[in-house]
Amino acid sequence: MISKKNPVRTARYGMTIDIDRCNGCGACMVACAVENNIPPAHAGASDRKGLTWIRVFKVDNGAEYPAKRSVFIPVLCQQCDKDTPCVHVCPQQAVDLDPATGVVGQMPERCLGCRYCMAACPYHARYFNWWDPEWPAGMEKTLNPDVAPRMRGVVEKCNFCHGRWHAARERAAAAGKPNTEPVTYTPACAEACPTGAIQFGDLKDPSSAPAQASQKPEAFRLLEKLGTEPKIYYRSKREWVRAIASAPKPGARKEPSRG
Amino acid sequence: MTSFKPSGNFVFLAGMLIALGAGWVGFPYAIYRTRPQPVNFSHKVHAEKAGTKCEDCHAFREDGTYAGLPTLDKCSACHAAPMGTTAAEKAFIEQYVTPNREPRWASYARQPENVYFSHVTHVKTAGMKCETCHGNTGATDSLRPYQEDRISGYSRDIWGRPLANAAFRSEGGMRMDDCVACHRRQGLEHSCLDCHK
Amino acid sequence: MNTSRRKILQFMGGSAVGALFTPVPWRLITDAALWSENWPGVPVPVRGESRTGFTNCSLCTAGCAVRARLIGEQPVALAGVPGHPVSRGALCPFGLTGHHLPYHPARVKSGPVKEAWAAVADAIAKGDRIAVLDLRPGRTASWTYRRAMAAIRNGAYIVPPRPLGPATAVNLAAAKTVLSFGAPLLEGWGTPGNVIALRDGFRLIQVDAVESRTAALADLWVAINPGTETELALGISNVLSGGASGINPARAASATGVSEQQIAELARELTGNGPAVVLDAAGSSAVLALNTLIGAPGRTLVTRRETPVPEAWKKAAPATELAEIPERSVRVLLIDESAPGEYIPWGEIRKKLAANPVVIAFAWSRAGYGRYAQYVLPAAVYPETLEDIPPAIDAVAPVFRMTVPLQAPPAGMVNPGEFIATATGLPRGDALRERSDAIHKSGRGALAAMPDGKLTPVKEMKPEDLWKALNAGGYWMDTPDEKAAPPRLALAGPEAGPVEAASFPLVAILTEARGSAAPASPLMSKLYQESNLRLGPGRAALHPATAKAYGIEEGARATLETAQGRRDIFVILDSAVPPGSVKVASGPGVLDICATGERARVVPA
Amino acid sequence: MDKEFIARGVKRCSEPKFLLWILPWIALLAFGLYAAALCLVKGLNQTNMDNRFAFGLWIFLDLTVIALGAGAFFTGFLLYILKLDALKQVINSAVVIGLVCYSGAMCVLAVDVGQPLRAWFTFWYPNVHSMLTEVTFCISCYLTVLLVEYLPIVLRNRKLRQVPEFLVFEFELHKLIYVLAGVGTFLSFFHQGSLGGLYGVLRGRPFAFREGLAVWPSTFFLFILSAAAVGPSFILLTTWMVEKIARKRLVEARVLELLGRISGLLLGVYVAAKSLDTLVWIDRTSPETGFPAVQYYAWKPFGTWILLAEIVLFGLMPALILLTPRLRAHRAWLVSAAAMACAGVALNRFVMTIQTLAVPTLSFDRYLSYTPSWQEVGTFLAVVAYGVLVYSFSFRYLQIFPAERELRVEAAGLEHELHAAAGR
Repeated sequence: MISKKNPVRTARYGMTIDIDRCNGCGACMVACAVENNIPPAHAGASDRKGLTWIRVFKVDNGAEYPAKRSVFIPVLCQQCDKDTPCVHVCPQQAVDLDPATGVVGQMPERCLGCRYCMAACPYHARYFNWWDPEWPAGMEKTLNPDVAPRMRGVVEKCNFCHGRWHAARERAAAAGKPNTEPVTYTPACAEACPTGAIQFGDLKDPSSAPAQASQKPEAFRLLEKLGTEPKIYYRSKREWVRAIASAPKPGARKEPSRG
Repeated sequence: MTSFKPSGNFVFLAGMLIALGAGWVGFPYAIYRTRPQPVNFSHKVHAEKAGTKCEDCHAFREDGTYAGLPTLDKCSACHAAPMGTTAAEKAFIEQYVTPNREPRWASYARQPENVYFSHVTHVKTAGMKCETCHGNTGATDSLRPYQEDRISGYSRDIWGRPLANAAFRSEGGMRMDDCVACHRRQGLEHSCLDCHK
Repeated sequence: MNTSRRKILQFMGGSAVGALFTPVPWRLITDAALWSENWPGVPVPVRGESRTGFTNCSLCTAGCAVRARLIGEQPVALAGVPGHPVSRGALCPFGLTGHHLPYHPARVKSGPVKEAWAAVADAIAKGDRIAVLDLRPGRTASWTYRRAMAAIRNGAYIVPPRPLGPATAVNLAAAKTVLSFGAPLLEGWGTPGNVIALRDGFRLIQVDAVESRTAALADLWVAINPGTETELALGISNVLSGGASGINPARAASATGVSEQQIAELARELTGNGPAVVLDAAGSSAVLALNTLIGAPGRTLVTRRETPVPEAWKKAAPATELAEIPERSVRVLLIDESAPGEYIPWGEIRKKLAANPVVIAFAWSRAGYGRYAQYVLPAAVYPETLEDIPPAIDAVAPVFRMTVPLQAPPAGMVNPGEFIATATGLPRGDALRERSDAIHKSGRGALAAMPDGKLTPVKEMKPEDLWKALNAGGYWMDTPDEKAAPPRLALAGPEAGPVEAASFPLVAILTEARGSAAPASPLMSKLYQESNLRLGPGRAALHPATAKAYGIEEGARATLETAQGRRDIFVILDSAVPPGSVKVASGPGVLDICATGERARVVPA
Repeated sequence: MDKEFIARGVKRCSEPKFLLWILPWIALLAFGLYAAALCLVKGLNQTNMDNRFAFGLWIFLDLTVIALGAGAFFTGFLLYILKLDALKQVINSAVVIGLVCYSGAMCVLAVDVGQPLRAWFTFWYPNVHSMLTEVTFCISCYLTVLLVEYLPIVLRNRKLRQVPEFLVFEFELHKLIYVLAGVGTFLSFFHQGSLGGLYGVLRGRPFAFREGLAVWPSTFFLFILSAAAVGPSFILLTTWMVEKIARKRLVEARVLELLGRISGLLLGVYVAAKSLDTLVWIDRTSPETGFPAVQYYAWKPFGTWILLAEIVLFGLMPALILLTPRLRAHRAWLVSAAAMACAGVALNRFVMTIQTLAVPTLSFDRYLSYTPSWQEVGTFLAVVAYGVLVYSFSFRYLQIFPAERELRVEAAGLEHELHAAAGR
């Protein structure tokens, strides 16, 4: 909770992702992995055992050619703001919702790897370290010192590049700015997106790009009806794409195709 | 011949006492590995004679990050040639300055990899004194030996409450408990990720 | 005293109870937990001062501007430069992970330099036919090779086929319609930042057998039967030329699976709405010939002036395309694959080699021609290298930018340019600096300087300022040449001969028709394995039905066979791959044996 | 050889025979322990679980085993609190079964977590809002209660009785039994409930999510009911099996029937409650989260049949059988009904754990399938073997069935009279 005694500027960091602009290049996934010291996929890793804090899915409208259309949907932790499913299930307070930033934080060092939070997350945005992290000889030199590598047996997830948030706050402090000033920074995925599809900012600040984009009629959120107030907004002008936000329809889609 | 026949309770008690003794007297020492500092450095002398302040050697970088322990060139600036005639001084010059070899200081305050700590926010924004966390290190005349836990490898200053009757106690506080306590008092306890990365 | 079993039990019981009231058990479980927080095997990142460096990415000809974060001397993160006038802050996944390449497991660390040197010296003395194969023409190093080959008695300078002609650029800005035959227009073609910026200006029609990422985002996706691009092109050209050329649309329709109306419609679109251009991934002449029919040369296909070159360099060997080299003529072949370039199937190169040839590859990884060369000499790799980057296909004006080292190369690396220059006795000199001065002398164009990409006319700069700026990641660009003669398309590329369908029932579709030999960062496995966005190296995708017919299951090992040869692959199932075809991730091994449209078969291992 | 360990007046098979019986189980245990060790040393990559199927065989096993083990607390409750003295004949057996089930579950959980070394954090930094915290606390507390309940049974062993202190200790303990039973009941009610809550609270998984009564989702109470209902059935089942294997009568028929009746009664209540809950869920809870309930059952193979099987076939049917005195009197009917009841609860736990994860939540998800790796199965088998062994030893050396002796004497007496009759 934010105390009266020592007020800090509270933000609600969020994103809008313009699906109509995403060309599925995967730059966000790779930039995220570089920033957050995520190792190359283990030889035994399938697409269900890997660590992809942000993962781009190719989704089609289920129709046959020529009606078939596909879009790319980057899915990361949706940073649910209300009744956050993963927060209250964790038995030992390894997950919390930061009142100052609205970021759902995961503490690998506190986590015992029970994976209850993964069962709780409807977005499958939480990932388990099935192996100890491994880099080819020498490549560990390229690790980012602002993020601690995780050990085997714990859960991890996107935290809006909290290392960058720390750095930004430190720069502000060095410049003599007080706690009450906003901390502005850009997570790796938003920075890397070549088409500018991913926009990051403070949803509480009406002038911020995501705050404005989230008000647009074409904006939607995944599984909004669950009532968890996710802070990732998606945008598309196409009706069938917006329908993706709702619950699955059996038989609507064949086995998904690869890009 | 008569032989001493201890009663069951006596044997039980004996075992209990031995265990207690070992646990309270022996263990607190056994659990720590001690490493001497490479150089017999006196903060006191530097503070008084040379009149240096903490931040003269333990400086911030332009971007606000904290440089931590000074590197050899910082020392060599003054100690190119021996200043004074103490044995420590002589040894320092011979072993490090002349061959230009970095001393392998053992940092009492080095936090584990998963901890994020920003000096600038604490010193500049919050206006805290070095002593608040680092105790009187700045006034000591010699560096106390560095001790680390044999199992976790954590410096004694950053983890674990001082076990009873262990000679050593560090003033100030660089343990998680100390951080949490202060952040609570200040009402700045928001999230694990405030201090962890 | 005599000790009975009971006494021992009592003693142990006592000490157990006692121990519970000491710190021991509690401290031990705490420490065990702490130990698990950073146990062996989890690397600890090096801490240190963080600084920013700039360079240009040399992993492809786009040469995107790069802002690097370095800890000490080690780059730990790469990003684009938002203010940049051309690359506009874009950086592809390969570029983002470029700093991993120096640590790639496949890296070549040492090689038989002396032996190679001796072999070359001997050949020069004997006057044998020596050739340099430059997979990345248009660099300053390329000029060095040409001068070197001119300096010796019997040298030749070989470049890969250039179907659009030596200095042709695609002027996307002028194009209103782009008809792309499988060209990965939105997947890293040309300069991604530039293409994205111009995307809204043209209508994109993508002809693709599979719904590629470009097809998914195109305004119109025309799905055709795999390997029938040529037929479609001929059909269109027949409509355009009013029956004068090509094949009649009905035949084209039956072959390609694209309806006659649609073929006519495509033809109309190419001429109907303003300037258009036709691109082809495979560079087949039948397809590119459409450009002449729609009058693209001079409007959407323009000639790019050469970046200024010192007078002294003009005595240089001509650039010869591999096809024009007589067979079995080359005695010593030097292949420069230090910087990733195009990959030519080894079979085509081998044809040109004389009896007991000497092949020397300058390579940073063993993945490329190193597999065939006698001598593999270790070369530095981006971001260790210092050299300029050839202009991209969509750069209409001359450009000059260098990739500058972000970190020092390991000891024992060979610089191919220096090696060849010294071997052939060229005067010593800093070619890049000379080029920079030549640019300054021309007084043309402006320089976009890092970090913000602010433009300064060259006229207002001193030579050393220009040189300094270029070494700081600066980007020099000229203005387009208005009066340049329209390019002449070199449309004499060999068409693949028909292979009987009986023994090779499948049609191969390569993910990149002309892939480069350079392996990517191991981190790309995130895209390859853990998402379905790209096909991983050595993988091939089959339609579930096709796979069933051959009794192949998801994840099975198999061999891909064509008339050229065979290669082990790893099969995955994908309903998006048309039945009767196999989608193969391109890479040296695959490119050696097949191209898109080639007949192939998959045999379970 | 081990004669002096075996209780007076009861007959046990010869040592070699006993050895022959336990050897295969020991082998199985060894294999299972190896599998578990692999998971601990190399990590959970040894299993076939993944990010999407974060829970697998083990969690399903734990939930089932703990439900079946509920007999321990519930029998204790009936015997000591509600004074159904007839159940004295099975209470010891119930305690052993409970102990086996709970300790087994705990061991599996220790393997199931990625960082066992940190498992104790739950006690040190508990998140009081988490159902899992509730489960962990209650189960570990109740396990200690079970141990204390088990101790007197051990101490009453013929050989150990010779130590006077033990006898005193056992006597003292026995005075506590009512307290223990009370505490045990309380704890069990709680963790059985929180095990249900575990899934009921998953707002993000509309298939499992249930609305709350007070602070707990409805599944909380359903789990308590189902566990209480199936506990006696499981004791009935095991007792019957032991009688078959040991080829003796151990308890009077009326006790088994009593167990059956209790089981049937509670099962009936449970089925009613469950049906009501399901209706509310189909009609309101699920649709409100945007998930029409029908779609869950459109994903093959888990069609509506699974719902029917759970409620009608394995719920209503056994309940009716057990509630019909005539059928109950038939051993075959009684036992098979009990078996069905157990199967029903197992199925319910399966649906809650496995199907919940298999059903997609995002519209571009796939319906997932998962097959446990041999390491997972091995660990599971280890628990089974461990259970059988503990029970076998307890049965051989401890007085699991107090009535056994009387029944034997009775039988012997009968025989004697027959002989006498023949003599005349």
